[in-house]
Amino acid sequence: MIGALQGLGLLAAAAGAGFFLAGTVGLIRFPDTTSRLHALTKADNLGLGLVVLGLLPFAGSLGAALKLLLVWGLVLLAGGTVAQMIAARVRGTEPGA
Amino acid sequence: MGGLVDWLLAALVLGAAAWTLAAPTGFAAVVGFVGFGLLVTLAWVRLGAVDVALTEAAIGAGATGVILLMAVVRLRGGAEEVSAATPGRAVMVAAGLLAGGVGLALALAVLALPDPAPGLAAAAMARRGELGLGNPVAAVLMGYRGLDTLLESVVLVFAVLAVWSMAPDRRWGGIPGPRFPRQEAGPLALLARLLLPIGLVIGIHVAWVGAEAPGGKFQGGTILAAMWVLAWVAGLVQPPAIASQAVRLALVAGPLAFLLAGFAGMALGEGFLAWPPGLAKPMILLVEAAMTLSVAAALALLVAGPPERAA
Amino acid sequence: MSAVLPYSIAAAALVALGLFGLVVQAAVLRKILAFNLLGGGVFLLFGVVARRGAGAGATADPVPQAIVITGLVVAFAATALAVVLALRMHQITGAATIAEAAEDGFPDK
Amino acid sequence: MSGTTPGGWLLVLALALPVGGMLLAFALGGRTAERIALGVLGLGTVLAGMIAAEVYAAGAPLAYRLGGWAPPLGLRLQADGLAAAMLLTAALVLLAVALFGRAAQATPPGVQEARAPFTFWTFLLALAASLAAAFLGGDLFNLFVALEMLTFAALSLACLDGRPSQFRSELRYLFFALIGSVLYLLGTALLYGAHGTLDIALLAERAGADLPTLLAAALMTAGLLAKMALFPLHLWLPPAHAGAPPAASALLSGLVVKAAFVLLLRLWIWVLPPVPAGAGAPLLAGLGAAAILVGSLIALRQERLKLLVAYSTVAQIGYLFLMLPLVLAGDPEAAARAWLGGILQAASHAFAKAAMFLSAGLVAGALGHDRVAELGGAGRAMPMAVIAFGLAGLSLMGIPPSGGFTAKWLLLTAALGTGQWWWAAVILGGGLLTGGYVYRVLAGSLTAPPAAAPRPEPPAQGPERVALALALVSVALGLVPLASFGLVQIGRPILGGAP
Amino acid sequence: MAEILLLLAIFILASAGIGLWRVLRGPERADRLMAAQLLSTGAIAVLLLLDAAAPQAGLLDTALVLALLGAFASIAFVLAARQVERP
Repeated sequence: MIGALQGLGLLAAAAGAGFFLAGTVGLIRFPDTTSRLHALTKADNLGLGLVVLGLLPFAGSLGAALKLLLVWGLVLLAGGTVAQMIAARVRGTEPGA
Repeated sequence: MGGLVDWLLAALVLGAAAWTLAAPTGFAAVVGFVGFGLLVTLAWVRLGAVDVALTEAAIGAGATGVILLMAVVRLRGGAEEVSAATPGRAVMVAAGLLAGGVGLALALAVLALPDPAPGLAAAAMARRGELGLGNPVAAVLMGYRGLDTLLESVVLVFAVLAVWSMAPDRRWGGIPGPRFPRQEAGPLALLARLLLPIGLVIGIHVAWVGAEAPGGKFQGGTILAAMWVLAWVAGLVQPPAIASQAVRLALVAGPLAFLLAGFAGMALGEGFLAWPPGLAKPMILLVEAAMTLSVAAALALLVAGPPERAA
Repeated sequence: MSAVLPYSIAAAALVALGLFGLVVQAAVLRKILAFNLLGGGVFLLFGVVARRGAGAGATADPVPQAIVITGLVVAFAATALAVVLALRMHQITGAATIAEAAEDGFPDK
Repeated sequence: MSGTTPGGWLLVLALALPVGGMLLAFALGGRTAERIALGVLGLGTVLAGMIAAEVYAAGAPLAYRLGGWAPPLGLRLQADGLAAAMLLTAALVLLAVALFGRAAQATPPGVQEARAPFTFWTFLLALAASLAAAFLGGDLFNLFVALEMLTFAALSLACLDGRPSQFRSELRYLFFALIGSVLYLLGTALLYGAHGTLDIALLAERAGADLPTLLAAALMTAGLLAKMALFPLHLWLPPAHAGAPPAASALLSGLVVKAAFVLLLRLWIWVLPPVPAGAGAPLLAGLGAAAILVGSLIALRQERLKLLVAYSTVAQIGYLFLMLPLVLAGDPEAAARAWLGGILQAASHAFAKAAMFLSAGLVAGALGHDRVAELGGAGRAMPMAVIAFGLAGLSLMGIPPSGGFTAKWLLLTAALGTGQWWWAAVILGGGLLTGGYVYRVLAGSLTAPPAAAPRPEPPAQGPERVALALALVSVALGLVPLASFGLVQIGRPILGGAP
Repeated sequence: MAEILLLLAIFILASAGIGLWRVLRGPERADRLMAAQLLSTGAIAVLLLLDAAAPQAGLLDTALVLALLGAFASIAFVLAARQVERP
């Protein structure tokens, strides 16, 4: 017996997984570091975001739901800032591997 | 379905390990190792060992990764030396045969382990109540095998002093590690300031829940250490001079509290490292708090390294 | 219980990979990494043992779990020390490997 | 059997005292560390003596059940004859080295705390704690933690001089030690998986000749051999031991390798069933024999005194392994002789080698170099140090009366008694080679100094006396009537009735 | 339902694994850092899905720790590298 909310949640989580795949395809297909970075940011922010949203109806308690959101927030925050950082380094004088 | 997860995960773990060995540069190898740590964390969850998963996430992937990443940017060059010292084909083949043989024997031995497996799960679960602890792993660490934990916390003090003792004589008593400029503006400075309080709360939370749920002093202490390192590299704090009395006390507080609690058990007639009934839980929590402090201090100082500057 | 087979194989293979790397890799940093892979294999083997011993309401035998936690902390301390030694050696001599140790270091006082 | 015995609290103190002392020394720092170390090591010697006396009087091992938890769930400390004898040996050598270090490792005046002295005194206590844990531990994983403590303590002591050239050999040392630890840990994982316990006494009851147990034993043995630097894994030892300051070298060569040896005995004599152990023992003894011959031959060719002494350690470690096939041969009388011989070898080598490193350090310090070919005049300038070196050399050679002689004689007669004459031949050959390198040093030091050489600075009397005292103990062990060594047999499993 | 969640976990793990291989190949350091980032996010998603499929104490905390330390490790590395690489 799956509630309507949980059904929607599953759909959202599946969409999130789709974003992960899209990110991966981007990583494989894109020719240069900067565009690969874009692909990755999508996967990070949207993929995980949709998974978190989708799982909210499954959270057993308010605390668990808050933890889910906190996880997303941390990944968003860190991912976004670090991506900027990397982009700056790529444009700048990064000596390579 | 569950089986598929496990096979996929095991394959990825091995893939990341192989990459770590074969990577073209030291940096690529370290990144491979961090990925390895993340995958192993998932493996621990699948093996039903969430306590270990937390530890692996904090120490294996987190702290070890950071130490190695910081090392790899400081270790440069040496390509010719490395290729000159790399053994020839004969040694490679011999090493491969030896390692492969050990691996094969190990796999066979694991398959030959008795079924049902002998173990202490039932005993450990049954008696944790005597310690007032819900988490059986905490009961093992603080109760049944308390001496291991006590000695391990002492090992951390050894390790810190060992790292310090690698410094040049004239730097003794000074400040560990390089100096990082204070980050006033920019996204990193903002992020560091934002992350710090969140991390502190999470670290204390993880240490605190350890009595009942997965977590504990080592995991929580590692997170706190990571937050200190973050503040350090963002230029918000300076490492303390190693001559500082406060640092020394923070490092020994945990093991010393554990030792004293052990003697308290002896004085109360229960025996060394025994927790007196009724007082077990509060005493354990007290010792755990001191241990969290010491673990955090030790790990942070291990990352910071030997003293490099005058105080 | 069926879950342990993939991890048993992975643990054994990790031990083999780590040993191989320790012998074959020349750079100190790579040796440190190989040591950590080897350690990872050993810990994973404890994980398999713990899982096999699950029961009485525990998803895995807590005793090997506690052993691994202790072991992880010790391995981290060892890694930190090895890294510091490697950095100091690099700083002073510029060396990145530990080849040829034998009789090179006994200057007159 | 695994409950707490009367006098068990002594074991707790023997471990907790150096642990607590180390923590306090670390926290308080500077000269206080030195004072704490001297006090704790003195007390530790008294405690070790009390434990030995208690074990001897009771005729049975002491045990302490930690936290009141019974094995297999809990841990226990235990002191049988082996542990008591090694604990006493370690306590005496540690105390002697501490007294020696008062001059060499004093905090310089005008400084609150200096790197080398502070590290030395703190790790002296750390080493005492690690050795106590390794000798008294009754659980294989607890012993792993002890091994790791030992690694950190030994490595830092070896690095004490902080000379740039040291880091490479210390890194090698660290890698060998770490690989050894990991292999040992791998074995404990298999043993736990197979038997559900890591308690040595319980494993002794449960372990059979099954694949996991045998592979575990093989891996753990390999790990311990790497830590003991048994031939052909010996290459890391000489540069690491010879590069340390004399006080540290004495501890590394005299004591640290013995801790791994005690673990090896626990594994082979206690845990492993007699049949597979008996089958594997000749292999180990063969490596030991190779170590004796190769180590001695290389020592003969060394040009540096400290390296010569370090290679002598490689050789003397080999003797320890000769006891295994003799103890496991199935002849109870020969087993008892070989057991005593092996432990006596471990103890007398600890005293003799510590004496040798200390006196070699004094000689090198006074002459300003340690080239074996240019030792002329050393005998005149510091007779006590040279006599100490010579007496220790007698013990290592196995010349009567000395502890080394008794040890080697016991091993020799056990070898002949069990029909394994080839080990006897190795013992004799090793003695001759040892004589060769000790003679080189003594003959060199007793010649007149070259006319142009600067007059060597005579060292302070105190350190010289310490070296001499250690050498005398090593010799005096040979004067003690054999019957009074009954202590070391207490708690040894009797393997005579092997199926 | 638990099966669907597990399936999603496998899906994400597999795609992160494939992506990992691509980025680890480089050629830039930035590519490799992205690899770690990608795997970290994937691992977090897998942990969340596993917890939803079969709730287990501590799983969410583990995900939280990964998210926190992932952020920490990236920043710490960039800052440390900046410091060391300055001439």
